[in-house]
Amino acid sequence: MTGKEWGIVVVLLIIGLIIGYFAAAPSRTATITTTKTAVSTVTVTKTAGVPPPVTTTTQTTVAKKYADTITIGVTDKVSDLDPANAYDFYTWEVFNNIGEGPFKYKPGTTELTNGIIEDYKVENGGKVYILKLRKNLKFADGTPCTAKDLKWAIDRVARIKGDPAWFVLDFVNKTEVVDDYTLKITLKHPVAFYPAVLAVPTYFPIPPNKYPADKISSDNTAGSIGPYKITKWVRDQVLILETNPYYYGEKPKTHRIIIKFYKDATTMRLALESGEIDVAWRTLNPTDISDLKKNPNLQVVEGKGSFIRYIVFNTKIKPFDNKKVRQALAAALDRNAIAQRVFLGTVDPLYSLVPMGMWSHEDVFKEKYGEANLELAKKLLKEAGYSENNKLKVELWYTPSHYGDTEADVAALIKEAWEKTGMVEVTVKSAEWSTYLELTRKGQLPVTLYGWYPDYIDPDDYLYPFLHTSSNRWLGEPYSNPQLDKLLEEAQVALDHNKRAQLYKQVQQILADDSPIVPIFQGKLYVVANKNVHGIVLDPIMLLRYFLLYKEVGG
Amino acid sequence: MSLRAYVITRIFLTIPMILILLTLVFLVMRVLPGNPVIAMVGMKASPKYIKQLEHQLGLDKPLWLQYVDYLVDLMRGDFGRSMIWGKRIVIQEIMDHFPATLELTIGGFLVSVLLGLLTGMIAGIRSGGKLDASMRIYSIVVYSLFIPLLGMMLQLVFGVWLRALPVGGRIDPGLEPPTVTGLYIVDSILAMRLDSLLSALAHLALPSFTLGLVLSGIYTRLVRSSLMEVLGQDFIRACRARGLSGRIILFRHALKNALIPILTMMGLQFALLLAGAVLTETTFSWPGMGTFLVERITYRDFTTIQGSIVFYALFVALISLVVDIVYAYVDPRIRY
Amino acid sequence: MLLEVEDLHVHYYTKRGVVKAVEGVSFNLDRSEVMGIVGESGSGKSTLGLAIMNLVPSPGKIVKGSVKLDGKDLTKMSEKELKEIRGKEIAMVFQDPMTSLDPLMRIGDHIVEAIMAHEKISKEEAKKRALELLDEVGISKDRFNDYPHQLSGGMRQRVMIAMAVSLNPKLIIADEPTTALDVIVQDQIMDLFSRLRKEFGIAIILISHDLALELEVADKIAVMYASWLMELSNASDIAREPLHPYTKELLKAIPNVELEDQELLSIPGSPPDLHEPPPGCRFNPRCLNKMPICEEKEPPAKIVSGRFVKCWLYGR
Amino acid sequence: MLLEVKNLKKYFPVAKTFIERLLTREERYVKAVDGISFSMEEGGVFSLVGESGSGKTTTGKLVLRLIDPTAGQITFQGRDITSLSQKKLRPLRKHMQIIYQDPYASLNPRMRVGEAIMDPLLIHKIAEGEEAKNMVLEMLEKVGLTPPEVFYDSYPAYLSGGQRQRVAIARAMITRPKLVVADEPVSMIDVSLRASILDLMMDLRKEFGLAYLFITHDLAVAKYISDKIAIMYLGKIMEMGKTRDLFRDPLHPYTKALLSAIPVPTPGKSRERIKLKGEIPSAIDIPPGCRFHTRCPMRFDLCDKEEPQLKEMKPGHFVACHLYS
Amino acid sequence: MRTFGFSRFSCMVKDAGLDGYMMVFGLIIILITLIMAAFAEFIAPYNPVKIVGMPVVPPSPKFPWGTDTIGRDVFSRVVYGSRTILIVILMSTALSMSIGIPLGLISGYIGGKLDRTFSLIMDSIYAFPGLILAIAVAAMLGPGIYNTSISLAVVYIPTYFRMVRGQVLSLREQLFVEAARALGATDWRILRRYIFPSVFFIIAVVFSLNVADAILTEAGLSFLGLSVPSPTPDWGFDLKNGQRYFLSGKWWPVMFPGIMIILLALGFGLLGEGLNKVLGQKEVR
Repeated sequence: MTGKEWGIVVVLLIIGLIIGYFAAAPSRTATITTTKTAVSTVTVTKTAGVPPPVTTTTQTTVAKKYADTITIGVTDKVSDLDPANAYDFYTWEVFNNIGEGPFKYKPGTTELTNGIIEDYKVENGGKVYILKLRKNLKFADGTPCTAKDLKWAIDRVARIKGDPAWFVLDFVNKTEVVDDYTLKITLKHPVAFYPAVLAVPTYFPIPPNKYPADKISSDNTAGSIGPYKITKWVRDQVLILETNPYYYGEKPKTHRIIIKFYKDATTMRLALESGEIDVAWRTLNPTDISDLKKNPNLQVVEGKGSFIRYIVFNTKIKPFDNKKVRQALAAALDRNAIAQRVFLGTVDPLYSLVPMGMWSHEDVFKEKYGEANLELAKKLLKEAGYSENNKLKVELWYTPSHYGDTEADVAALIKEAWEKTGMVEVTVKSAEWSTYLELTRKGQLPVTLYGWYPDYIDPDDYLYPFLHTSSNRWLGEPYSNPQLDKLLEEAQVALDHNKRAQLYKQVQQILADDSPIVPIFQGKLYVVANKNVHGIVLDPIMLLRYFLLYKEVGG
Repeated sequence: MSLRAYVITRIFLTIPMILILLTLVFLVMRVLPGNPVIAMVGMKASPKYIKQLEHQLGLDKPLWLQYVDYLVDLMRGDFGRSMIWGKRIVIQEIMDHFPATLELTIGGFLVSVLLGLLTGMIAGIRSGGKLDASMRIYSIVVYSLFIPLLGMMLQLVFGVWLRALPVGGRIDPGLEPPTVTGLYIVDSILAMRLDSLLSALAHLALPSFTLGLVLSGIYTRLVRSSLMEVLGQDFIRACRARGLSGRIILFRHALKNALIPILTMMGLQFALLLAGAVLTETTFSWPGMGTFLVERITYRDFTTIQGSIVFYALFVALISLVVDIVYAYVDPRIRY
Repeated sequence: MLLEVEDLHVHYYTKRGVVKAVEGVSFNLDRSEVMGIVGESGSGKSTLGLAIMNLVPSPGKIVKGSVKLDGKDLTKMSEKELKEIRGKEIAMVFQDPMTSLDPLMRIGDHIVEAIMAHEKISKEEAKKRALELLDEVGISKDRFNDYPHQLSGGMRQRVMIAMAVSLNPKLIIADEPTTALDVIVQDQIMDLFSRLRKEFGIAIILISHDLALELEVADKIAVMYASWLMELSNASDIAREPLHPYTKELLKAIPNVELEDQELLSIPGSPPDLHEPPPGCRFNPRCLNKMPICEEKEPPAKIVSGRFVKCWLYGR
Repeated sequence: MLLEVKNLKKYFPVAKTFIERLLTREERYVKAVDGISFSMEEGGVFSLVGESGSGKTTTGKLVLRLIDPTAGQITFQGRDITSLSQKKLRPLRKHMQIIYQDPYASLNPRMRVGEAIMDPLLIHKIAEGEEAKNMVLEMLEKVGLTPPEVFYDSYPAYLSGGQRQRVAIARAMITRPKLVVADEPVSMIDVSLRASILDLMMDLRKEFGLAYLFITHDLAVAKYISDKIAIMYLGKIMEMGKTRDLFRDPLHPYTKALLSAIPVPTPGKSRERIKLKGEIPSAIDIPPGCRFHTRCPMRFDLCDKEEPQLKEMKPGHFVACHLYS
Repeated sequence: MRTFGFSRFSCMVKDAGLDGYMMVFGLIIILITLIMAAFAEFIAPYNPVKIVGMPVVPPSPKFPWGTDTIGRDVFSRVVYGSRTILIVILMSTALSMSIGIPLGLISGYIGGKLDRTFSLIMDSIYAFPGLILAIAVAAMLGPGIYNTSISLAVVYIPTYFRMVRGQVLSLREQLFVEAARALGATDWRILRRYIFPSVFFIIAVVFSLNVADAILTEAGLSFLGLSVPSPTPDWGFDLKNGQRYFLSGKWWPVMFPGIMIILLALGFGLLGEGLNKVLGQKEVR
């Protein structure tokens, strides 16, 4: 190459750099255009149900300036915008903001309250529910919603037989419209927790003119009856919600909620730090949370989650048919190590299948075995016939991606804890989620790690599926205890709350003694947000209510 | 034989290739262990429900019958519906993710070709010299760079330390241009949206550089050896003897001849790009086919995986078809 | 004098050491004269041809001597000045017509490009000239748009020649122009050369391993062996009375169809490795007239009755 | 008779593309050898002379059954070998050998010279071990590769072209064949060494009493060594006769043209020159009638209509030309 | 032999110039890794699967390369990790060679319909993005050393097949092969004595270039969590595991395994590149 050609190359490189610079730099200005939002004036009249804003100075009617938009980042995704097929946590959260069912939870509690109904009656020993709808219900497009529409929505779920159809099919015998505002639901058998079922999005009314009657409509943005309606939806990219003018209830302070879908937590964290988003929600890495706690511009809001993790022993496979072996392993388990080392304290050790914060919860495992109780474990192992020379061989299975990047470390720590007894030798194995599930179901995996997200908020959902003989076949039909079966069935139909609590306490005692399933930890919920964002309410329902969020602007 | 006849022949020849890939995919998916239905309904379903679903999906039929069904469906252009979550139409899922991958691979392709051409030309012209040696080492070193590590380091430097470039995603949420092609850069230009364009370019910068840098080594090597071979040929000497200037010889004669064999390699290069894109996408949270496929593989979402792989196969076949046709068009010696 | 080559030395710097490919070669060439350079493979004849154009490929280098064309020394010219000479004043035809044309360029464009590289004329004019030239070398005009691979070997060589004469050069260097061709085509090409020489008055340097061919077409012949110019004189003199032992034996080694019951003789041994040439005369290991001094000292260049020879036989 | 060839033909089908195979049933062929007949006596040298593309190399390979003929008959030592299976041919191969043009490509670069020459002995189970090695060393000495021990262990890469060709000759000769096909054995050898290779081949012929089928494009070389010469053009023999007859009295215009095109190392001597136009046509589209008529200076109306047959003009001197009918 | 062998080797290296030095450098890296793998017990200061300190402790005298996400010694894990990757690579390469090479030899030598069928199948697989194929097979087979080896082998069978077949095809057309046939050699003899020795040298080159590629693919698979199960030390997986700390500036759990992946791939790449020249040179000289 001659000097002249070198010159050309250099010039081209410089041009490239300049273009690169401009390509890079304006992304930040672009960000600013989205976050520097218009300001709208909202008149605050009432603050019921919402923690009073810190900066409120007077209770009188004062024009306050709230930011028009709040941007939330999530790493979850919305799978299906059709309530007849939506069956995952995050999609349900969105539905809880754009829709409402007959019942809803009071923010901050696990207490149910009326949603789109004014009132309801239970008849026929818990078999018939008569729902009285509110009179002024309107869908997001302004069309009125009546009992007919609710019936249509519920029947549609049964017709389509999507993933969450069992919420209807397992319980409902028939639905009848009594009048425009009255719906009568007849159940197959009485269920004590049916109001909790009536709170799931599967029971949300949807506009019949927008949804096909017997087909899934996955990208439907017609929405339901809720404080917000969908104005923009780009799958896995962005979801924009704006206030629903036809919502019967209180109008949210924030006009627009933008939800940005991130592929990974780190990106979301950086977006939060750079101000691209106001709120980082599900799910930041433990590392990131502990880092972000140090950031003075951010607030970390912590709440108890209802997500639990546990070890399952297949009691049909030797030597785990031996209760002593299970007890020994339960005793040796070091929950704190896992919570601290892997999750940096972003989860809590759990000592029962019923999560902390839910009624009837008891720390049964802690009472019985303590924590990392090697002495007890050794004693139990010796009783079961094992020693340093004749080690108990354990094959521990985990699944690498379903529960996140941390799973391998969880398995490693369990191995570590058990091997500390000196009498156990753990082989760790893993399988992809589908294989993992199938092998478990076939009863081929002796020790497995699983997690549970509740479908409805009731102790029943944390006990019956695991312990009742008819219901725990997904664990390879491993464990069956007629006494437990009886207690669980009784608790399901008992209408008296105290009676039920009593029964569930008994169940937990038996669980701890038999130890077919050993709880490890309970998730905590974290919202990390800019300091100026208010109204973040976290409760075991695990839903973030967007309609409570607001951000004050100006002085 | 005319070019058109050649194109037709070439298209016919891609059919067995696609069939073989389809069969391979089918075998891998259906014969190896793992039950999609269980993965699909999760832990809460009853055995009866699983049986029912298996029947619904035709998984209880004999294997050969499933195979026939599978081929017939594909022939009809029916990729089926996803088995999990939204049960969305597979084609739609692919169309949601593929443009992202395409944008990334095109970006990576351009970077790798530009870098490779530059380094390869320097090495080829200065063959035997110090510059040549360093370019050769460049090509080997660069190819050995492990994409995730390189990507993470770039993220750390440009994303976290300098805060100059975004570390993940395709565009700032909210700036998406109206979908026409699905390629944000093209769409932003069509919509005349400068903010979208710049955001898309900024997001594309690190991933495409990572992918392109790693694969540029191959081009360095190809361009170098090809150029060296061409420069050693008699006709180049003849050109010099005719008193042509160095630039004309290099650009009009040598480079043109040197690039033709490289053109034939581009089809395979694209396969490498697609493979590299899987790791790049995972590292940069790029919402493309790679992350999508890896996610669905863990759920053994058969229909989607099959659909995606069939799509990959079709795409690879299409690329090699295009490359061959361009080759036949460019090189007068090839008249089939 | 058209061309004066004086004491030319070309060295190749390879990994295994320096190869002296051309050593101390001098000769002159007149206008429209045909000179043959004969030698076996590795004798340095092709390098000499390239060195005349100052076109020795790396790692080769002209280390000494001069090549003067009309008095201008080509070895001292810049690349830019050389560009003006090459093609315009001295043209070259290479051995293999298969590989000497750009496979991606139409043959007509080759000629057009060659013309336009040196003359400021429009493309149309250049094209007109190219068509005339094709006609001149015996290729029909409708092959203007053909690609090289569509032509036979002989036709390609004609294209090369057309390009060589396109700018009316003073000298054509033809490096084994017919080696890859059959005898009948060789004959045709040689006819073409002699016609062009007559028509345009071009001097030709014909490099070949075929002594018989050279004797038939060249006015004077230079015999090269292991980088040295061994003998240089008129073709007829060489045929009648070769001076150098190498030339003598070479003449005996080539079969002649004209002769009945010819006995062929071969030269014993094989050409030396130029990395380690033998001391003294390079030909001494194979020479039938070897004397003790031949193994010790390089023979001097002698002029014997007006003929150049490099051999101890002709005294100091 | 050592070798008799009757009406030998070799047509190579022209590769067709997929579409062509679909559209047309018509097969096209490269008619490399298109019906030639000749015979060779023991110990004789028979030369096939022609330009590139005349089919002379193909003929050589056909005779050795290295490729299968399309039609015709090959009789070797009185035995019809035309349709012998390769397996049955194998034992015969020690009697018929080949020397190639390119000494660089015809030797396995990864085999030592000794191994290469010994291989035929092992293949035909003639000798092994020490005995075989001694035979190889003896052969090396014979072909002038001395000292043989040094060459025995050397790789072809370290030899010059002439030396390699000697190795190839040694390998061909070690089984004492009766027939050796020599395919342009000296055309890639330096001029100064050609005569020595030719002389070596002639010496070995005398010693072993073998015959050469000598393939060359160089009439001068053919003249130097052969008893009998056939001139080939586009897969056919145009003229065939004793060397002396052919050179003294060439009959076919093509032979005459070839002869006159050969440069002669005698400057100034004017010869009768017959100039031909154009180049040899493609063997796919062979001109009708006499295949030479497109270039023939003596062409007349019969030539493009009827194909002339090879006729014996004088005893042992054949020509295929309408001028002589 | 002893000193002679070495001096000849160093001579060859010098002759090959840059390529020679590249080869030696590559060999050194590979040798170091091999030593690491062979003597892991002696080199590693800690048990690679035992928790020995606090999580993500930065490099210090106690933990020269720091600790990982749950407090295991990164250096020990990297040392033991060399074992995992080498075993997987070795097994997969052995598998793909033992299938690809014979098939390629047969297919190339016999030719005809068989060859066309094999080639079509192999070319189809070859044209498909390798990592994606490996991901699919690995995910279906499940994690584990054997399964990972199989999924890598599937990807690289076509490479060996194509290379051997191409080589055989070109060798089959070589004059010396025809010469062997003219000598009366049987097909088996030709394959064994004339074709295979030439193919063998190419295999050595392709082997090392291919192993370089396979290392990156294996690392890619384990990065995606599809290789061996935790807590077996594995570079790609450890890198992935540390990723969640990386952008917080805790680079050591990621960097060290990552650099080892790159170095090992580089080692084989350099070796292959060098071999190519050194062996090629021997052939022509």
